[in-house]
Amino acid sequence: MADGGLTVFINYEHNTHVYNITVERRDNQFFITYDNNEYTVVASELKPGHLSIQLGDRIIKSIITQGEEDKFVFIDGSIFKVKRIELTGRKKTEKREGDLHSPISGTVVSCKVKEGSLIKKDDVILIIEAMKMEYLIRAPYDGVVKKTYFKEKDQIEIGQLTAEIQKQEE
Amino acid sequence: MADGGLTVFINYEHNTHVYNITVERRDNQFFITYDNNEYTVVASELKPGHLSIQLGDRIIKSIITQGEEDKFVFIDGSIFKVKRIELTGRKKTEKREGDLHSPISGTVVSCKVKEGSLIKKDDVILIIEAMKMEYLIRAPYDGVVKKTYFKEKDQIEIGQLTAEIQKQEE
Amino acid sequence: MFKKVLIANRGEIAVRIIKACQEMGIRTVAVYSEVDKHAPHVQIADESINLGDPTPSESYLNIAKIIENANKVHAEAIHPGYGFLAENPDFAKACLDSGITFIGPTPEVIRLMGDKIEAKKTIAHAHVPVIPGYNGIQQDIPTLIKEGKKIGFPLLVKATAGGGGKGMRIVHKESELEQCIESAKREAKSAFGNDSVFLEQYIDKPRHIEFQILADHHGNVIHLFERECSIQRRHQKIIEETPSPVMTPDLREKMGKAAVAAATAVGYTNAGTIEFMVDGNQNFYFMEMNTRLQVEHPITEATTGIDLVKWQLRIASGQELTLKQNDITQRGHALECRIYAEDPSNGFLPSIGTLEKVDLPNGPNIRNDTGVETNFHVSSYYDPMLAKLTVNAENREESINKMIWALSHYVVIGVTTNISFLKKVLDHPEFRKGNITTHFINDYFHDWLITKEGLPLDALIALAVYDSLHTQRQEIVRYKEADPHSPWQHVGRWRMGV
Amino acid sequence: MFKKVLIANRGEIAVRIIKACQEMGIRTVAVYSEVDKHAPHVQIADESINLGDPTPSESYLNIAKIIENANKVHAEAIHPGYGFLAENPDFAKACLDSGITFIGPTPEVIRLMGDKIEAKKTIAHAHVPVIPGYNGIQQDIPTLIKEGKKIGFPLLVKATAGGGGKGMRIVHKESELEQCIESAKREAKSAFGNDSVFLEQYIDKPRHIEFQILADHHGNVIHLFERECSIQRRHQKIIEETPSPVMTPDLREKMGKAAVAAATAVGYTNAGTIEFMVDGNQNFYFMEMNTRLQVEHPITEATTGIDLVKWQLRIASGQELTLKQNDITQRGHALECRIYAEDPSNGFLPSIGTLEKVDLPNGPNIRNDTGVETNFHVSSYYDPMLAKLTVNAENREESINKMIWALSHYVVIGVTTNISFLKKVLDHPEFRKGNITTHFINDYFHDWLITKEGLPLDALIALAVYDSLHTQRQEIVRYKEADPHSPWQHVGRWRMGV
Repeated sequence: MADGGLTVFINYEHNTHVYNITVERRDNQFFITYDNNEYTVVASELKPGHLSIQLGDRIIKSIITQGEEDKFVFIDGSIFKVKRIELTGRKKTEKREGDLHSPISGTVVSCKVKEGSLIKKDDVILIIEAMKMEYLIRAPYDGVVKKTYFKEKDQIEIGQLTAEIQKQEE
Repeated sequence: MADGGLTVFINYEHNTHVYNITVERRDNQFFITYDNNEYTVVASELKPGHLSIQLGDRIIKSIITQGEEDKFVFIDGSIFKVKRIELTGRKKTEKREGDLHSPISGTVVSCKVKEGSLIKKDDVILIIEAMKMEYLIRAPYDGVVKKTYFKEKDQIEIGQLTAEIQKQEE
Repeated sequence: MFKKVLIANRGEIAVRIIKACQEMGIRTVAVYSEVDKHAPHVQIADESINLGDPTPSESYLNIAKIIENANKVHAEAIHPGYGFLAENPDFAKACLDSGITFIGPTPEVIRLMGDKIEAKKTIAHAHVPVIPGYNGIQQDIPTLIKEGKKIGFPLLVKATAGGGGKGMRIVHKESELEQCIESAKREAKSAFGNDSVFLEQYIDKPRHIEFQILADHHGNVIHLFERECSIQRRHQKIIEETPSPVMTPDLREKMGKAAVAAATAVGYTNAGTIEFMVDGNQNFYFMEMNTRLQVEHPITEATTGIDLVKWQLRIASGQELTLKQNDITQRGHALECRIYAEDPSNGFLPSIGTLEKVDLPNGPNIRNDTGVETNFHVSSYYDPMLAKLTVNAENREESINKMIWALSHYVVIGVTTNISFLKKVLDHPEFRKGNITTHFINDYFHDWLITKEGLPLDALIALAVYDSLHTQRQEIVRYKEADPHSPWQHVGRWRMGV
Repeated sequence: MFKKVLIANRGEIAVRIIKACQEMGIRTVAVYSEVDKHAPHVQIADESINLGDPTPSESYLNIAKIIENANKVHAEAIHPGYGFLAENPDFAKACLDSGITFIGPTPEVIRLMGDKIEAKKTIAHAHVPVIPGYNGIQQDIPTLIKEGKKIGFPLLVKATAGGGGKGMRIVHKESELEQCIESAKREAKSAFGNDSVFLEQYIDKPRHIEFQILADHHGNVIHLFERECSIQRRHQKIIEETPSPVMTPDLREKMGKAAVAAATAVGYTNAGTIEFMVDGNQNFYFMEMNTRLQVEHPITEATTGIDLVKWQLRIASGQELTLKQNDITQRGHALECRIYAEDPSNGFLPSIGTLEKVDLPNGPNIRNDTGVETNFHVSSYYDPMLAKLTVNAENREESINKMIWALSHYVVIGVTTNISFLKKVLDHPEFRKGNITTHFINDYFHDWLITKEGLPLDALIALAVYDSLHTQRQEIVRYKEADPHSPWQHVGRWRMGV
């Protein structure tokens, strides 16, 4: 009761979109401002991460867990991975070079290309087996294979670059 | 692996009986001595209080929680309340004066005796209502009511003394 | 169908009703008293309303407050669950008067069936057998004593407005009659606000067998077979099963017809239960009608495949009962155990405290209905039933084995429960044979003590492991130094930090 | 009955079998690889054996090691579950040779049904319709291409030893034929150690409907009705239901008879499944027989009330099947969803990680089969199926609504799952109408993205509350000072410690 107001400004990043929020807390009441709307809610944390939030006559039930970098928000059967970011010095969203990184950890079944060879878009570069399924790494564009990083029976980890391809200019 | 042996001597009290145990730990192996038998088990705590203990070819599954004074041990659908006691300075088991303490928290419906009156064993002294049921406090022996502590509509807590009775010598 | 329903209850039954509504796309409103602020039924509901003071009369029994709030949130209907206001005709009437649908029968039927004397008279007219007794309006003690002597002993004293064993006494001999009548009246007054009682012949070794009824507003009445509820302590059921081990196709047919006749005779609507007493010769007698959903409804759901709560909602909203008597089939066997916070080795005394850990058994055909969870505080304000455990299997034997397995994996730490006791009852040879009466607990478990066997070796080993893992080295030193004359000083295996 | 059974499997199916054994009073022995040391199936078993290296061939697929350990602990029987060694005739044979009962059919039947070509020939002799195709032993590429062209397009290339969609390719046009044959052979080789394939006519818009069989060693064979398993991705089932929305009493009768005829023709014993393909005109074709318990067996259990695992144990121990065909009734409707650690918006790619939180939905007729729990690590060694969620209700519509409710309350945090995807599939108007084929996912969910709608307001509010509760004052100051030019400096509501 003696606790005074406490205002926090937060930015959340979710799928390259950033959401700016202001939240002021007075005991178990929260005044949340987002997109020029103010929401007044009464909330409590029932057990660690389990929130019960009354918004008007509605109860929002959510479970939040804190990962290494991300928070996971469970709402109504869906889970959203969200990063809390600082307004200044925010990193640009890293754009993955798509298909040339391994999407999975597994074992290399075979490498179908040689360094220096010409390949066409969608040609298979590497076949990876994981959890008894095959995954194909295909060329994202026509080009020349500059480097391959894996050969048959190699172990490959999720996110590792499988090959480098010099894009052929149109 | 570098962890050396660690021996603990423990006394557990359960229902006025005391059990003496020695346990020596080496990593996840435990050598337990009780009643001149030695038991060698391999055990791990899967999550706080959840133990999986391999004794020979048998797995003992137990959940232990720590209350204020007591531990609760869950084994195969039964729960045992156990107190860890020190060998020296151990308190004597407190013997409750049986029926004259309230077994429940509730409201006093009526007090059936007056101070100074003579009563017989099993005479009703106090009627307490809790959770929509009536509980009767009866005289544990013939005697004289020395003191009553509650009257109609009083709130009574579990364990409170309801009356004092001077026992009539046989 | 309703768009919004308020559930005027708490605990497992509120949770169960809320889930049924949500599956049907109905918005739910929970009510709660201060001590239930974080209770599961509040967490799961779409909206919730604080009724304040935990004293039932100020919250869960406060008709005016509940109706006012239902109107405020525009609830179109109220489900009363069981207990609290479920069989209160004034509440059903107050709903009606406020334009809110009461999910249950009409106030008139509730009132009629709530008066055990009038109920019996009415049902007897429908040619359903009733037990001989005194149902007079003369309620003075001398009259009751005189009538009691006429019926003979043993006899039963029961609260006219009663239910759940409250205000009920068995009188074995004349000398006990007066005290029993007085105490039953007092309990009746306190529980129901009405001290009227009736007397009836006491049937020795009876079974309690009840029939589930569904009746709509279009004249359709069906039954959903029996539930055997003979295993009781303090006149309250703790284990229920269906089919009853004593039932024959012929008796089932007769009792089912009687149940439908009884419901039809009073113009019953919605879900209800006709309770019978069955003696050793398969004679059955109407005892009373429960004008609400029963605690033990899950065993009927398990064996018939019918969702009773969803049908309550459909019937209340005016839909026709599309289930026909011949569509209802009974398959396999189901058992329910009521998990109580109580001590069976000490007169089933309720136990109060915070649930340090709740972990429910899980497996095929194991159903958990619960209104509590880890960290919930069990207070003395409400009934000590924590949860219900229901199982079903192909036959009775498998059902019993499954229930014993489930109870062995049922973790509730923080209050004393009846779980070990339930296991022992189920595993009793006479229970396994189906030889049960309402006296079963008294006959076989009168002086039961959970702890007479002492601490099992497995518990000691678990404790030793736990304490070894959680003991700090300093602590050991302290233990050691506490008493230089301790025999431990001389034990050879002492080793530290080797 | 057996006194001790070893379960040569892991995950939810090991847990499910262990529970069935324990209810029947059978002692259970779990096996595990290093990474599964603390897995639920190990925790629940009465004994457990460490098989070492997590690579399947070193542990769960290591026949010699498993047999040796079974002998060491004196297990009388081995239940193989599904997957791993369940359909390996050498394993069944090795059990037999060691005097251990293999809970399943004979090695000969497993071998015969494992050879998809021989299986079809045998079944065709029993007058059960099969799909036209090439089943020859000539396995050179030119022959296969020639035979493929004869059958015409589209056609299917399937591993002879296959199952679960591994080593299977659909060839839409001649130009794709060679590459598909090669890749199917390679996958077949890797998964089954046998690169033999067969070709068959590809049926457009087929349904996958299978019949459950139980057969004992006394000549009794019954079926337990159908399961519709058309909802598949990557040729693996993700949603199964029974009854099938397309089934008529007449077709059910015909297919049931065909299934029993097929099982009888091969001298089948124990539980098995006959898979059929059903085209748009209700023609059905035998596809293959699964000589084991199916993943989706719970929906059959829910609608028939029969416990298939317990019957597997009874049959294997030599007991007679006391269930007669006419005793088996199908009641209500059941649905199963497979909860996978995979990303439906990214080609259903498996997801690896530690489960930070697992919280299962609970309610009447909601069944959870799971082999994981909070803090379990999902590795890439095994199948990414985490759990199964089964519901049943009075009819299909209620069953779908119940499943959507349950999925909405299903918490798995730490890996990407298909839960949101499953909800969308169930709620699709064509699914609700029952218009489903094995192409359903491809047709309607080809480019599905969970996140296209952005972060919902409720999630933002929950985050704001959470962070407000967990932010320290010092931290706020740090945020504030981080950028003196921040627009927040000029916001009017700034207040601290007022």
